[in-house]
Amino acid sequence: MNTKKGSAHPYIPNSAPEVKAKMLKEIGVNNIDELYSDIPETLKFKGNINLPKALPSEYALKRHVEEILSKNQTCEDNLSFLGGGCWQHYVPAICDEINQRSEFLTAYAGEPYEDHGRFQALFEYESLMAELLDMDVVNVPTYDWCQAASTSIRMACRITGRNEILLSDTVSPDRLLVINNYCRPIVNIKTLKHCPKTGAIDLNDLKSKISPRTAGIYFENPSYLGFLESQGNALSDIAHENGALSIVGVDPVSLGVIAPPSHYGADIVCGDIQGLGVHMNYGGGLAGFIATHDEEKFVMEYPSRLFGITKTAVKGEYGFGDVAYDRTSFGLREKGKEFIGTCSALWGITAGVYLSLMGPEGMQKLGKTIMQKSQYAMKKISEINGVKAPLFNAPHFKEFIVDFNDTKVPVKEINKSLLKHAIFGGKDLSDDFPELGSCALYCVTEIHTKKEIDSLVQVLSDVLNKTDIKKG
Amino acid sequence: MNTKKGSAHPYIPNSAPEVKAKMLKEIGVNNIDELYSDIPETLKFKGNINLPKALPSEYALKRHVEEILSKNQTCEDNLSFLGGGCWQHYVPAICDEINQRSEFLTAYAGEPYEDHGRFQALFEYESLMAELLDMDVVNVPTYDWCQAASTSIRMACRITGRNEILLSDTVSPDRLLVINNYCRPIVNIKTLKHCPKTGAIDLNDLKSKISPRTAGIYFENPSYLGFLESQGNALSDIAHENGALSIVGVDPVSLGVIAPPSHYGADIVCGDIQGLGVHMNYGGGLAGFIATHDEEKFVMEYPSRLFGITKTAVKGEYGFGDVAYDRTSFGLREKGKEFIGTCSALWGITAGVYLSLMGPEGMQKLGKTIMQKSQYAMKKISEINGVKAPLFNAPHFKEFIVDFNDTKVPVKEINKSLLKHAIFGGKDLSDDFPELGSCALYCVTEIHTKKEIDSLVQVLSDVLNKTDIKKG
Amino acid sequence: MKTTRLRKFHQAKWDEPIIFELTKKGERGLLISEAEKEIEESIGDGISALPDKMKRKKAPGLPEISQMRVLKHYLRLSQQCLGADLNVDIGQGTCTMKYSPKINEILIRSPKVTELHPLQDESTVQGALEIIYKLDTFLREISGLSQFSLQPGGGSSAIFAMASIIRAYHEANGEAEQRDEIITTIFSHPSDAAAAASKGYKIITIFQDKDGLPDVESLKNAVSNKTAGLLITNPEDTGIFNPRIAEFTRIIHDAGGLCGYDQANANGILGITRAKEADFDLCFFNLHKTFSSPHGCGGPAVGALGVTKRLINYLPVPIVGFDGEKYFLNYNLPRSIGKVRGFLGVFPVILRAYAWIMSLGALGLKEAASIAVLNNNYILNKVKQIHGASAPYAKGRHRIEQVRYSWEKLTEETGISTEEISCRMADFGFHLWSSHHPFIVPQPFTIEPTESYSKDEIDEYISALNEVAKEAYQNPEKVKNSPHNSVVHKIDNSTLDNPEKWAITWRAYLKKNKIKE
Amino acid sequence: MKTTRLRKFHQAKWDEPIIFELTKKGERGLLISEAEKEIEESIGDGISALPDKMKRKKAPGLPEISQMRVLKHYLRLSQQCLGADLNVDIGQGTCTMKYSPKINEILIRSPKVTELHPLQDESTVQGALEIIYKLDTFLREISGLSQFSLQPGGGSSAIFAMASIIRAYHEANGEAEQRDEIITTIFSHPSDAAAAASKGYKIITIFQDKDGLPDVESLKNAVSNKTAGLLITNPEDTGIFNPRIAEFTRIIHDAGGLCGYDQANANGILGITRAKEADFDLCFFNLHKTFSSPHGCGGPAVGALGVTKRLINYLPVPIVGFDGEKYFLNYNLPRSIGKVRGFLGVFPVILRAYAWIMSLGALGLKEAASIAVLNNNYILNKVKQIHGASAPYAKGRHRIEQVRYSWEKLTEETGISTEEISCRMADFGFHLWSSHHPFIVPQPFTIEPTESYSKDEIDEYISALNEVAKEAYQNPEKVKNSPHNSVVHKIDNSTLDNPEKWAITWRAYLKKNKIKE
Ligand SMILES: Cc1ncc(COP(=O)(O)O)c(C=O)c1O
Ligand SMILES: Cc1ncc(COP(=O)(O)O)c(C=O)c1O
Repeated sequence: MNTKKGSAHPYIPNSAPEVKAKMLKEIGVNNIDELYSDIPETLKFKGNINLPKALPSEYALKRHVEEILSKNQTCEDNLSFLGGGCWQHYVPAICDEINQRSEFLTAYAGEPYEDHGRFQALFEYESLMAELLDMDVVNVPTYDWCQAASTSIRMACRITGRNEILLSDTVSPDRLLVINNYCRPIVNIKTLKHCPKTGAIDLNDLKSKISPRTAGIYFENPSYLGFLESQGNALSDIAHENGALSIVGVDPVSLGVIAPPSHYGADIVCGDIQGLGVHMNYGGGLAGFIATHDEEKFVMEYPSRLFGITKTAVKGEYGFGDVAYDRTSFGLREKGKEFIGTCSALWGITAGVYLSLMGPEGMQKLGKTIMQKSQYAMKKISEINGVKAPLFNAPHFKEFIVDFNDTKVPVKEINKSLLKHAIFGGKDLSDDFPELGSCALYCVTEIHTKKEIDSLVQVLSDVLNKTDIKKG
Repeated sequence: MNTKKGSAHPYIPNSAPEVKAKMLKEIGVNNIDELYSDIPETLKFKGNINLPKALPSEYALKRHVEEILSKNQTCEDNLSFLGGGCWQHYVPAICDEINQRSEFLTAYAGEPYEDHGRFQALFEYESLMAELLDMDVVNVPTYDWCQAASTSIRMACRITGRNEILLSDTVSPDRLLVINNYCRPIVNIKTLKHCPKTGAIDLNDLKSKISPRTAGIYFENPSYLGFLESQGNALSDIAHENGALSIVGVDPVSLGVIAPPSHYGADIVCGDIQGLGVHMNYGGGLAGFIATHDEEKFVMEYPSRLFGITKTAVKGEYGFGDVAYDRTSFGLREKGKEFIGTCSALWGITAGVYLSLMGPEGMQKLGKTIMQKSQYAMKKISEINGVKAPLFNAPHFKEFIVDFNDTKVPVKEINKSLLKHAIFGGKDLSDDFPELGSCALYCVTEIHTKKEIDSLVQVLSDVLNKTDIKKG
Repeated sequence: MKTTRLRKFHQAKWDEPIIFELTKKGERGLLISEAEKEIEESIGDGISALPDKMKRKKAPGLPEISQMRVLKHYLRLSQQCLGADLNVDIGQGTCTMKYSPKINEILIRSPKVTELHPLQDESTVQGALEIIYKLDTFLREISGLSQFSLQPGGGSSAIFAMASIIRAYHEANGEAEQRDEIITTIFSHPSDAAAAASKGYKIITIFQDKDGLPDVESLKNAVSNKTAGLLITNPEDTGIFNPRIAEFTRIIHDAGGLCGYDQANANGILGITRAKEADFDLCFFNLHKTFSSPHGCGGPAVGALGVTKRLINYLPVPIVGFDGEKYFLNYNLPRSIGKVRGFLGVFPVILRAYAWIMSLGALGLKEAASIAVLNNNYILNKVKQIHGASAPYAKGRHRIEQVRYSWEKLTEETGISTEEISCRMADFGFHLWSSHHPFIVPQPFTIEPTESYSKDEIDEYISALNEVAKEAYQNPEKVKNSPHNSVVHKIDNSTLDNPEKWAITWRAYLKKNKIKE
Repeated sequence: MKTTRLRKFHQAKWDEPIIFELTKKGERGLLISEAEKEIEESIGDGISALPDKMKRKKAPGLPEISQMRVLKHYLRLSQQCLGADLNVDIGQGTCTMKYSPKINEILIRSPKVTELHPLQDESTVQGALEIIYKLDTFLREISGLSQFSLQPGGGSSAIFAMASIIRAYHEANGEAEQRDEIITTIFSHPSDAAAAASKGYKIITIFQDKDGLPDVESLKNAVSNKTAGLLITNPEDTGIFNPRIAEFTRIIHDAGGLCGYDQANANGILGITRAKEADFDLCFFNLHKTFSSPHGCGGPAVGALGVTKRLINYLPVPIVGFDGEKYFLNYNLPRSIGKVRGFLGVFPVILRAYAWIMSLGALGLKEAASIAVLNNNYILNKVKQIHGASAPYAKGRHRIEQVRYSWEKLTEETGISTEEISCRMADFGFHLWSSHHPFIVPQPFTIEPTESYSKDEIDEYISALNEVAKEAYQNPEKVKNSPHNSVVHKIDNSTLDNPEKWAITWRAYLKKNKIKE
C-alpha cells in the first residue's frame, strides 16, 4: 500500500491521519490496537501476512492482471464447440448494460422500500420464466442447475415424505457429483438405465425400480448428451401412478420450440439460465431456476427467496415482498427449508432482460435456428469417413454426440489436433462414459455460422486423414 | 431490414402493423406517403438508396464490425511513443464508468430542472479546471484545442478591437491549419521565429513585429515540440505593453508541477483536456477548454456555454443555469459571439471526474512522474550513437524531439523498422519542419514503464546498427 | 381527448454538495504511477529541470476525496439527469433524440477504437479507415453528393466548413471580396447564420411567408452579385418541407452563389428526398442526430460534410481514399480549406453511425424516416386538440419530422409561459424545450418524436401536456411554482446575467459571496 | 449530539408498469440470427425433427416490446434501487457492503474472462488457473490454513461443504452414523445451522451468556461422542470477538469433532487474527463481502473454503495445482466430497478478490480491517447517545466490525418498531436492515460501516438515525406512515403469506385477481 506523506489509500478514506485522530479521540482510545483488546494476545497473528507487495497504482494493477489474463485463449479467439453445462450463446448488449449498472451491481439485501427496482426486476424475471415454462411459480435464482436439481430432489422428498430418487444415468457426471453430495445421507439416489439406441430411459428398468419409497423421477430435456427424452408423458405418468413426482431439468433456451416439461406432466422443473443472456465467464455465468405449480405444498418447500407482488397504501401502486419468508432459513434457521444465502440474483435480472428483448418470436426463432444449425452440423460431420453424429437415434437440441470409434482415433488426439487449428473440439466423453469409446459431445448454437461449421468439418476430416495422428 | 411476418424493427416500435394502422387512422390518412405530400414529385428520390443489405441480427452486426476493427493495431497491442496533440495517458476506470452512464451519455439540451446533474457536473468541471489553471472562468468544452486556440484568438481580437495575432512558429502545423481557416478573413495571423537553440520565441523578432494592430500573442506551454517556453512573463509583458493580450495554450496534465499561464500573465488560456481521463479514440477524445479571469469584457466574448451556479426558491438549494446566454448564437444568431452547437461536453464531465479523483497530490505526482520518465527516455536515447534528445536546450514536458540527423537515416525508415518490432516511433517531423532534417517527436507519459523505455532504446540502437536500413 | 395514465414521477434527488465541499485533507481518489526507483536514481525528482519561475509553487486547489465518494457523487448526479435512454425524449425538438442502440456502445468501447492514436501508420489503422471510407460512401448514396468529410466536430462546425468552402470557391474565382453575403432563413438553425457570420459574411435572413415558408420573393430581392451562397435548413425548425427548395437553389445558382443544405436533421426524409435532387452543392448530416450517435450532454459529435464533385478539392484534409487494396489518407486536395478539427474527426461517432446504417439498410432507413413522420403527424393531430396550444402555419397540411407549436393562446388567457409549462412537464419526467431564439413563433415549443418511441409513450407525453395546459387554466399557481417533483425548484436566474454576481466556477462563487472554504 | 445536515432526498420514482403491461403486438426487442439459406435448404425448418408431442404448440407468453423500451424499463428500475455505489450502505449489517473498485469491473468484463468455457483445455486457460491458484495461496496466508477451494457459490454453500467434509471425515473413521450432531451458536449466521441441518445433522445451538458471548458451560454440556463438529461465526453478528474461541475448538477437538470457522465476514480481523491460531480445521471467507466483490442484488458469489492439511483430500474437485511450469486441474483428492457447484466456481468474483488484494497488499488489508473497526466503534459511541437506542451486551467494551443494536427502549416508549424506523430511514436515502431472525436482541438493527465510508458520510447516517428516533417520540405518525420519499409507500404484506393471494409471478397475479390481460 502506498501511504506516503500520510495520505489515505483511495479505498480507505478514514485512514487520512487527521480524520483518524479525530475519530480515535471521539471514541476515547489512543490507537486502533486498543479496539482489539478483546482478542487475546495468544490469538493475535504476530507476523505480517505473506503477500506480494501491493501494486503501486490502478494502472499497474490493470497491466498486471491483463498480463495474466492474456495467457487465456477464449471462445472468441477460437472456434468452440464446447457445451455440456455451459453454453456459448449471443449476449445482447442490453443484458450487460443492465447488469453492469452500479445500482444493480452493488445492491444486496435492502428492503422493498429502497430496493423496489431489485424486487420488481426479479419478480419480472420469475414471471417471464414462468411464461417460458408455463408454470406459475419460479424462484429467485439459486447457484446453478446442479443446485437447482439437488434442491428439486430434496423438495420432492419433503413433499412426498419419501426419500428415494430415480434418475437417468445420462445425467451429467458433474451434476451427479453435486446431487450426490447434496442428497447424502438424506436421499437415496438410484440410476436408471438408458436405451443404448435412443438414449431414452429404459421404461422396464424404471418400472422394476419404482416403489412406494420413490419420491420422484429426475430426467433432463435435452439430456446432457444432447438427445431429447420423448417419453416425458409416460415417465410422468409412471411417477404419478406411484405417488412420486416428475422432476425435469430443462434448457430454457429450447423452450421457444420444444414443449415445456409442464406440458408432459412435470411437477418440478429446474435448469440453468446461463444461456439466457449471461456470458460463460469460465462457468461463473451459471444460475439455477426451480419452477412449480402454484400449490401451497410445493411453494412451502422452496428454500429460495420468492418475490411476490402486492399492493401498497397508495391505490394502484405495486409493492413487492418475500412470499412466505418464514419458510426460509433466514426465518427459521435449521427449521427452515434447506438454507438460503447469496446465490446468483444478478443473472436472474439479466435473464429477465434477455427474455423481455426476445419476446415470443425471438425465442421461437432462436430455438429453430439452433435446431437447424445443429442438424446441419450433424449431417455434415456424418459425411466424414468413419464419423457419425448423432450417436443416438433421437431428436436432439443444440448438443449431440460425435462418434469417432470407427476412425480408431481417441478424442483426446483429435481435440489436440483441432486445437492447433484454433478449434475447441467437443467435450471428450471417454472418461465419463467409457462404454461409449471414442465419443465427444459437440454443441452448436445460433452463434455458429455455416462457414464455421463447414470449417470444423473440413479440419476434422483433414485431421483424421493425417497419417501421423495417434490411433488408439 | 428484417420485417418478416409484420414484426417491427427493434429500433422502430410503431412500424408494428396494427399500431401503424391505428395511427394512420387517427391522423386520417391512408398511408405514410400522403404525409409527404408537401414534397414535389420532382424532388422525390425514386430509386432505392444503394447500401449494403441490412445485417440480419445484432450478433451479425457485432461480428461484422469486430472483423473490420480487428484490422486495427492499437497502442495497447504495441508500444507507442506518439503524441503531438493526442496522448496516451492512463484513464481511471471511474472516468469510463461515469461517461458510459446512460443518463449522461444520452442527455443533451434539457433544462436545468430535468438535467440538474448535467449542469452540476459541467459546472464542477469548469470549477476544477479553474483550480488547475488558477483562473476564474472556464467554458463548457469546445471541440478541441485547435478550436479553443482559434476562438481564444478571435476573442482577443474582439476584446482589443484589433485584428492581428502573432504566434510562435512552433505551433503544431495541424492546429495552424485550423486557426488559419477559422481566422480568415477576419484576423491576420503572423508567425514569430523561434530560437533554434532553445525553441523559445525570438524576442527581437517579436518586438519587431508587435504593433498597435496586434490583438495578442499566442504561444504554447509545453510547445508542440515538447520544450517549455520559459519566457512567459516577458512575452506577456511585451503583449500588455503594446495593448495586446497574452494567449497561452497549455497541456493541463502538466499543471501539477508547472506554473499555470495565469502565473506569468496570460489573459486567455486554452488547451485540450483529452489527457484528463479520456481515451485517445483515434483523435475522437479531444476537447478544448478556454479560461479567462472573471471580467465582464472577457466573459461576454465567449461563444461557449458557461454554466453558472445560483440559488433556487428553496433556501440552501443550488441551482444552475447559462451565464449571459444572450451572448450566444442561440440567443442572437449572427449577432452572437461566433457560434455554438454540440461540442464535447461528455469529455468535460469526464475530465471533471478525473480531476476529482486525482486531487492536488495526484496532479503533482503525475507531473513529476512524466518529467522523470521523459527525462530518463531522453537521457537513454541520447546514449545511442548519433542520436540526440532533446534537440532543444530547454526544459521539456512529456514530449521532445529526437534528432537522428547524425545517423543519416530518415525517420520514415526508422519508424518502419520500429513498427516491425511492434513499436510506434515518434511522429516524423521532416515534412512539417523540413529545416530540422531527420527528427521525430517522441512522447513519454506515466504509462511508459522503465522496461518499455529501455526496450525502445534497445530496439532503436539495434535498428540503427543494422546495415540494411536505408540511409537518407 | 382521451388521456393516458399519468405517471407518478419523482426524479432522483440526492441534494448532493458541490464536489469541493467533499474535500477532506489526506483523502485520495487514485493511486498514481510513479517512476521506478532506477529512474528516480538516474534522473532525480525530474522537477529540478524546471527553471524556478516555471515551477508551480502551490498545489492546485483540487479537492481531496476518496475513490468511492467521487464515484458516488457522479453516479448521483447522473441519476439527476434525464437522457433519451430514460425518458420519452420528444420535447427537445430539432434535436432528434432517437434511440442510440447499446450494441453500438459496446463496439466503440473496444480497445480497437479507444486505444488508437490518430498519427499511427496507415497500415495499423486499416479498420478505422475502412469504416470512415464506407460511411462516406453510404452518405454519398443517402445525399446523392460525391464526397464526404467526417472531420467537423458538430453541425455548426460543418456549417462553418461550408461557409469556408464557399469562400474558398469564390476566392478561386477571384470573387471572394465581392461576394460577401450569405443568405439564410429565419427558421434555419441559428448556426447557419452565426457560423457564416464568423467566416466574415454579412447575413441576409429571409423571413417566412404566411405559410411559414421562406418567402421566395424576398429571396429574389436579396440575391445579387454580392451573394456568396445560401445556407438553409429544410425542413426548417417548423417541420414544414419547403416545396420550392429547388427554386431557391436555382435562384442562388443563377446569381453565382453556392448552396449549402443544412440536413443536420434529415430524420424525416431519409430515402425520400436528397440534396442532389434539390441541386445543392454542399450539405451536412449530424451523425449525432439522424444517425443515432448519442448526444453525450452535448458532444462529442460529427457534422458529416458532403460536396458535389467540383468542390471535393476544397474539403478539409485529409479524406480517406481506397486504392482497391489499402485505405489511405489523402491530403492531396489542392484547394483545401485546411482543417476544421484536429486529426480525422470523432471516430466513435463515425463508427456508431456506420453500425446504425448497417443494422437498418436502405429499407430500414426509409422505414425510420416514415415512422418518424407518422409519429410527428400523430402528435400534431393531438396537440391541436389541446386547449391553448396551436401549430402556426401550414394549416391542414402535414409536417415532416417535427412541429414548432405555440402556447400563444394559453399565455394570453392564463399568463403561463412556455418556460413555466416546461418546468411543470419536468414533474412528469419529461423535457419540453423552449427552442432557439428569436421567438418568431410566440411562446414556442417544438416536438420531434423520431421513430424511437412507442405510441403508448407518445400518448403519455401528450397526456402530460394536456394535463399541464389544463392546470394552467385551473390551477396556474401549481404550474408557476413548478417543478415540484424534480431535483431542484424554481431557479433564480437573476444572477446569471449580472457580472457582479454570476459565478461560472466554485472559486468565483466563493469570492463573490465572500464564503471562506 | 451534534448533527450533520440532513439530505433532502427523494429516490427516483418512475411508477413503471410491470414488463408485461408494455407488450404491443408486433414490436420486437432484438433481431435474432437465423440459419443461412443453404442450411435451411439442406435441413428444412429443423423443427420437423421433433416428434409432435415434443413441439411447443403455442409461443411462450412473453411480452413484445421494442428495444429502447426494454432498456428504459430496466434503467428506470435500476434507479429505483440503492446499492453500495449510491448510498452510505452501512445499515445492512453482517453484509459488509464495502467499496467494490470499478477497475475490477473493467478487468472482469474482458473477453479473456467472459468468453472462457469451463471445459477448455488447460493449456488455453493458464491465466485463469493462475489467478485461482494465486488467490488460493493468498487466502492460505490470510487464514493460516493449507488449501482453499474456490468452488462454493456463496457462504452458505461453503458452510454446506464444511458440513459435508466433516461428515466425510467421520465416515472415513467409521463414525459418521454415531457423530450426528453439529454445534453452532445463536449469533452465528443462520446458514451455519441450516446448511448443516441440510446435511442431515442435528443442530445444537449454544445461546449467549450475559456478555453476549456463546456460553462455554453450555458448550461443555453439549459435546459428546455424538459431536461431529462446530460451525461458528466469530466475531458473531453482535460484533463481539469471542476471546475464548480457542477454548471452543479445544473442547470440540477433545470430543473428537472438527471445527469450522465462519469467516464470511472477516473484515475486522484481516492480518489481526487467523483461523490457524484459533485451531480451526476449516474456514471460509465470502469473497463478495470481505474481499470486495460486489453483491449483485444477491450473487453470483464465492465462499472460499479453506482446510488444514489433513482435510485437503476431502475438498470438492478439482483444485488448481502448479507444477512449477504449468497450472493444472487436480482431481486427485481420494476422499473428495465430490462437487458443490458446477465447474470451478464464479471466476469473475475470484478475479475481483485477487485484484483487491493486489491493490492493498498485506499492510493495506490490515489497514482496511483497522479502519473498519475504527469506524464501527465510532458509530457505537454515537448510537449509544441516541435516545431509545442501545447496544446490548459487552458494555463498555469495544466491538470488531459491526454491532447489533436494539430499539427496545424506543419501541417500549413510542410503539415504533425497527421495521418502521427502517422505512423512515429510506426517506433519507439509507438502508436500515432489520437483521436475521430470531430476534434474540429485541427490535434489532445492525450497523457495519466497513472501511469504505468517510467520517462525513457516517455522521450523516447517524444524524438521520437520530432524527428518526426523535421523530418516533415527537411525531410517531410520520414514522409510521413512512416512507414518504421513496419509490413506494407502505407495503401490504398480508397477501404474501396467504396461499390464496400470494402471487410469485405475473400470471399468478392475473389469475388470482381475475384480471384479463
Ligand atoms: C437543423 C440544425 N442545424 C444545425 C444544428 C447544429 O448542430 P450542432 O449542434 O451539432 O452544432 C442543429 C442542431 O440542433 C440543427 O438541428
Ligand atoms: C457470518 C456469515 N456467515 C454466512 C453468511 C452466508 O453467506 P452467503 O450469503 O454468501 O450464503 C453470511 C452472509 O450474510 C454471513 O455474514
